[in-house]
Amino acid sequence: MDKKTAPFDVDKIRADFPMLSAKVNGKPLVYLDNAATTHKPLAVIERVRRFESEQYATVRRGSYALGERATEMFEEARKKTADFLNAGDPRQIIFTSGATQSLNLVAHSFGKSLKAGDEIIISNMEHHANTVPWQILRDELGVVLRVIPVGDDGVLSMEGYAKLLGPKTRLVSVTAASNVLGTVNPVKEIVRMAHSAGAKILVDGAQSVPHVRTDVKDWDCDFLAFSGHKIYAPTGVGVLFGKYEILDSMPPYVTGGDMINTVTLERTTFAKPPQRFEAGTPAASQVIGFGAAIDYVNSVGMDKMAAYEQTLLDYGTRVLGGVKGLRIIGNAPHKAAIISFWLEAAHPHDVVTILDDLGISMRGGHHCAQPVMQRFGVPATTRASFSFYNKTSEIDFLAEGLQKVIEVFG
Amino acid sequence: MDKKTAPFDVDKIRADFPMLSAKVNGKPLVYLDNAATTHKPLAVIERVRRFESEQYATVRRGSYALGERATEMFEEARKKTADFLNAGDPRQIIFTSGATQSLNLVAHSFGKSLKAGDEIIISNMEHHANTVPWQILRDELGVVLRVIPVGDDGVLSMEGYAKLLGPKTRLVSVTAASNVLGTVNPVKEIVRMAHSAGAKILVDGAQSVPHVRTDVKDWDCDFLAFSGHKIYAPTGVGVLFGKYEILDSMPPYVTGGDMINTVTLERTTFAKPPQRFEAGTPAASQVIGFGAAIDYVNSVGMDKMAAYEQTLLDYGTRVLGGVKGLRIIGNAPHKAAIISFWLEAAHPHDVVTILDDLGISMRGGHHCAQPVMQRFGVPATTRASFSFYNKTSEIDFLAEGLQKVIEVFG
Amino acid sequence: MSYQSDLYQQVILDHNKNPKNFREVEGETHSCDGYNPLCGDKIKIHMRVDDRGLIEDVGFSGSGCAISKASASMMTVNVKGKTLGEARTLFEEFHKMVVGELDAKGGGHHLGRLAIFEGVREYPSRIKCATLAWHTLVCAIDKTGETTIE
Amino acid sequence: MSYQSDLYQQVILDHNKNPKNFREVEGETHSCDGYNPLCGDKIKIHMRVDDRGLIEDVGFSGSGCAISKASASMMTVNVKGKTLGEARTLFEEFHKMVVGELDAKGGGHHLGRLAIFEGVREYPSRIKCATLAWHTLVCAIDKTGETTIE
Ligand SMILES: Cc1ncc(COP(=O)(O)O)c(C=O)c1O
Ligand SMILES: Cc1ncc(COP(=O)(O)O)c(C=O)c1O
Repeated sequence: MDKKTAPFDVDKIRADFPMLSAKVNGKPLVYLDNAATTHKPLAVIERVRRFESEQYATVRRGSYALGERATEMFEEARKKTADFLNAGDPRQIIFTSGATQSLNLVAHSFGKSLKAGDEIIISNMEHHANTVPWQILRDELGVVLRVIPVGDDGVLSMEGYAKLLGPKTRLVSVTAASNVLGTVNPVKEIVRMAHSAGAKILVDGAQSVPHVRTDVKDWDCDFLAFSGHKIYAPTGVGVLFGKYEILDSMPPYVTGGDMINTVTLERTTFAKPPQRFEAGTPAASQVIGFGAAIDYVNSVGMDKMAAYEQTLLDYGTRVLGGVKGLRIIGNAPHKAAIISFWLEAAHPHDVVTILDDLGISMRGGHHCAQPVMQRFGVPATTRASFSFYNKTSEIDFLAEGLQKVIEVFG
Repeated sequence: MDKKTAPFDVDKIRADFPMLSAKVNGKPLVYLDNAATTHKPLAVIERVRRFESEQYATVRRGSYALGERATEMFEEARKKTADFLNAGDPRQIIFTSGATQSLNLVAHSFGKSLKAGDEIIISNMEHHANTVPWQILRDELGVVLRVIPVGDDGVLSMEGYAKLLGPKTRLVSVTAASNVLGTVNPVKEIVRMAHSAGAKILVDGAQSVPHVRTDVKDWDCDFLAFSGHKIYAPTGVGVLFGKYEILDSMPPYVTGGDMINTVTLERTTFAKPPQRFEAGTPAASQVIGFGAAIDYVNSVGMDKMAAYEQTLLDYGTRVLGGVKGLRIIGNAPHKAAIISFWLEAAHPHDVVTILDDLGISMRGGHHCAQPVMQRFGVPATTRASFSFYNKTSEIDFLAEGLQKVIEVFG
Repeated sequence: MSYQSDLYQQVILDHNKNPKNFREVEGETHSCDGYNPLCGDKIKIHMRVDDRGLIEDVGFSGSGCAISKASASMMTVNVKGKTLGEARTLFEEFHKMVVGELDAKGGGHHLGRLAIFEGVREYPSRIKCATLAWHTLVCAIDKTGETTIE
Repeated sequence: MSYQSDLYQQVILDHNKNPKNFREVEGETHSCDGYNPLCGDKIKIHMRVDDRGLIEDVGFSGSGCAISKASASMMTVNVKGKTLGEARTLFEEFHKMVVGELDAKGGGHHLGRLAIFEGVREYPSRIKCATLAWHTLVCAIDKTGETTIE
């Protein structure tokens, strides 16, 4: 059988992840909180260990061989990231500490070009990381923040979006996939419309990049933000992609070493992107581990992963849909493998505690997306979010667990 | 022999650091760039590996056991850090991505309380990370930036400082130890004088915290910034200590998840410190690794380390002082184990290339401190910076290497 | 199973299903909104306190998990008729118990049936659920208007 | 030893010690300041170009390491008397050589003695030293005033 048609061997995949053989409360771990963070394959853990044990040096500063090789590995990760996103020029890849930092970089730096009355559009399904930075700009600069409504099924209103766009729109910042509803948004169309209105567009890819193939050239977005730790890489590293000309027109955000050309006490000139936005000693180990995570994902095959995750989503939707009093929140036709729900019998916080006793790690809460909660009139949801290392049998086990919850609170 | 009087067993120490048996250009590594970054003991590398292989979960969000235990480990590192600095209340410890980010946090957040005409004092021996952020404030807000002069011996002018302090001084931000000159500044006195003038004080501890015992209560400083990677911890983690009342009066810097109380589309309320300043998924693995680094340093004993490093400094100063045409830049009576020099025969960049061929990793350049270069009228320096894992024989080898340099360029 | 015996004891499940004093109070003199940002729980405490500092009536509104609801319910039952000072003492004892600094089986406290929450200490993230109503009560006593558990 | 044979060849050491055209030029028509932020090298190129685009005189000032100084020295020797177009071609060939895209031993190029810098390709961080003067030359040709190697 060739690679394309081979069935997805999830047990083989699972063997790559040491954490998946961990026990919780004495029971085998059933990890269904992948939208929060993902586990690391051995290849990533080992890559970092090897860098720190055999190759460690600071990058971009040392002109000795050790430092030069570390710099090459670091820049190689940048190149891999550019290829992974089909971004072309690697200078368009900025390493940050995470999606939150990437989004804040745009808010603080691109934000400097905004003035009172300028308009920014976000949506009602954004994570706090793509909401609060813009509220700050609103409060500090007097820019107007407009919010694209979301339908009862969790679908972004494209008509609503079209109405909000106007000559004053300077930036549209929307998520490619909602971390609560699972909704996958039509990014290409959103970008096209933003550009027609003369606005720039930032895409929050935190939930999409790890799960569906990203092609920033095809999307034509101006910025894309995401985190390493949600795509099987270490914590402490994230990415901001930005079109070079736009990055080059932006002032620095964090300042310090490595992002300058010359510093006198009177005057400082800044380096070109991406250096301009990478002040200080970078998270070299984590960036190199991130490169290893991309290699790993590529070796499995993004499209195969995505297809398999869709089968988990379908299966999960069917199985959980059969649980009494369970209402799935987010029923868009096009979804990432995330199922949020409200169970009549118990509060999400109680649901996850009881599931936890069974070994199931799952999140109940507002998922850093309180405006979504408000939109759907719930204080919190319980969320199952899948990765390509999950199995349908885990979903069955979850359904059994929910029956237990209903028994206890029934 | 008891612990206090036992001689320092550097070979035993070296065995803890896998990198110290690496080869460079086929020769054993002689690593003398510790002011740039330090290597990691196995205990730190292993701690991160174990967290990622057996205990991994996101912190502060998951209410399942795995997440709770990860959160405990994370907060345990905060507690260790507070104890290490004698900071008292652990809520005064903010984890950042590095010293640069810590300094920027103060500049951006505390900076919001400043207005045109307010004065900030830095010194002429600051790293760019403690220069550029204040220049940005100067250019954006019209605050006045004053610079404490440095004497020919590399000593901070306390008279100069006294003259600059005045009723308009709002913040003093100086380094505890210079990364070029090695100079250790009289922080306690600097703090006292700043407070007498009614100013707040930020100490850049990047070069001091890893090498001399820090007691923020004794210093009474308002803020302290430093990086993990210079104190045997992973890259991607740093610390800002701040007095609680001051932190509590400051607006957020990076915004997003985990730093809010409530978010509606209209209004957001922020969490208390330290959460207010730790937006987004934190660098959990690195923070936990950082905690392990503190444990390691404590197990060796900070005072023993510091004493041994002083013997390396003395030895190095004597041996390098004997090299023909070598001028040490920075001759303060009180120094960290850093020796910067100018060699008549060759440019620093050529010096380090030739040393590198011998296996010696050392840095030549401006060390992200161009104003220091300008002050001492050199375009760059060559710098040897020591850690407690270095040996006097390595210093001898360096001196031989410098003889080779002189031969080649002689 | 451990969660039933330790955390979700029958009394707690009952109070969750049929909370006592789940209502506003007439002639309210003190109130406070309490939030638990981790899980989104919100509880508001309503009180009528007389001149001598006696809690004449107390109720709560809002939404929360079983633990926070049951805790709020049992709290209202326990502080009604007490003085503000007594209520505060009870808060302190309750808090000590759930963080493991007080053994409810020992004497010298006034927890009574509230001891049923002792099992919460095994569930660190749920401690905040159990104490939300209590923190909010103290906030209402102090009349600070709003509180957040962190 | 490797550094002597590959990088610090005698010709380079000689040019470092006694650089050619290490001076400003009279009647300067073109100039540019070049920086290498990594090591703090600064080199300024001075040129007098006639009406037909011929480089009549060229010199350099500033400070730098042996590689950047020798490279600047040999560059001035090699571009003097050439047209701006020829100088630019030489820059491109030189650049290709040091990044490993052109084999100086093969034909079809005009590098001549400049081939001595081929060894630089083994020292990635020194490539910028070798090309600083050249980048600054192109900057002077383009009259952009200031350039930085990154
Ligand atoms: C859609 C979305 N955006 C942004 C973020 C923020 O990512 P991080 O916390 O890694 O910075 C997250 C995850 O927490 C997310 O789900
Ligand atoms: C004195 C001083 N301050 C600040 C920094 C910045 O630290 P980092 O690059 O780890 O952010 C450094 C080191 O680079 C330093 O030596």
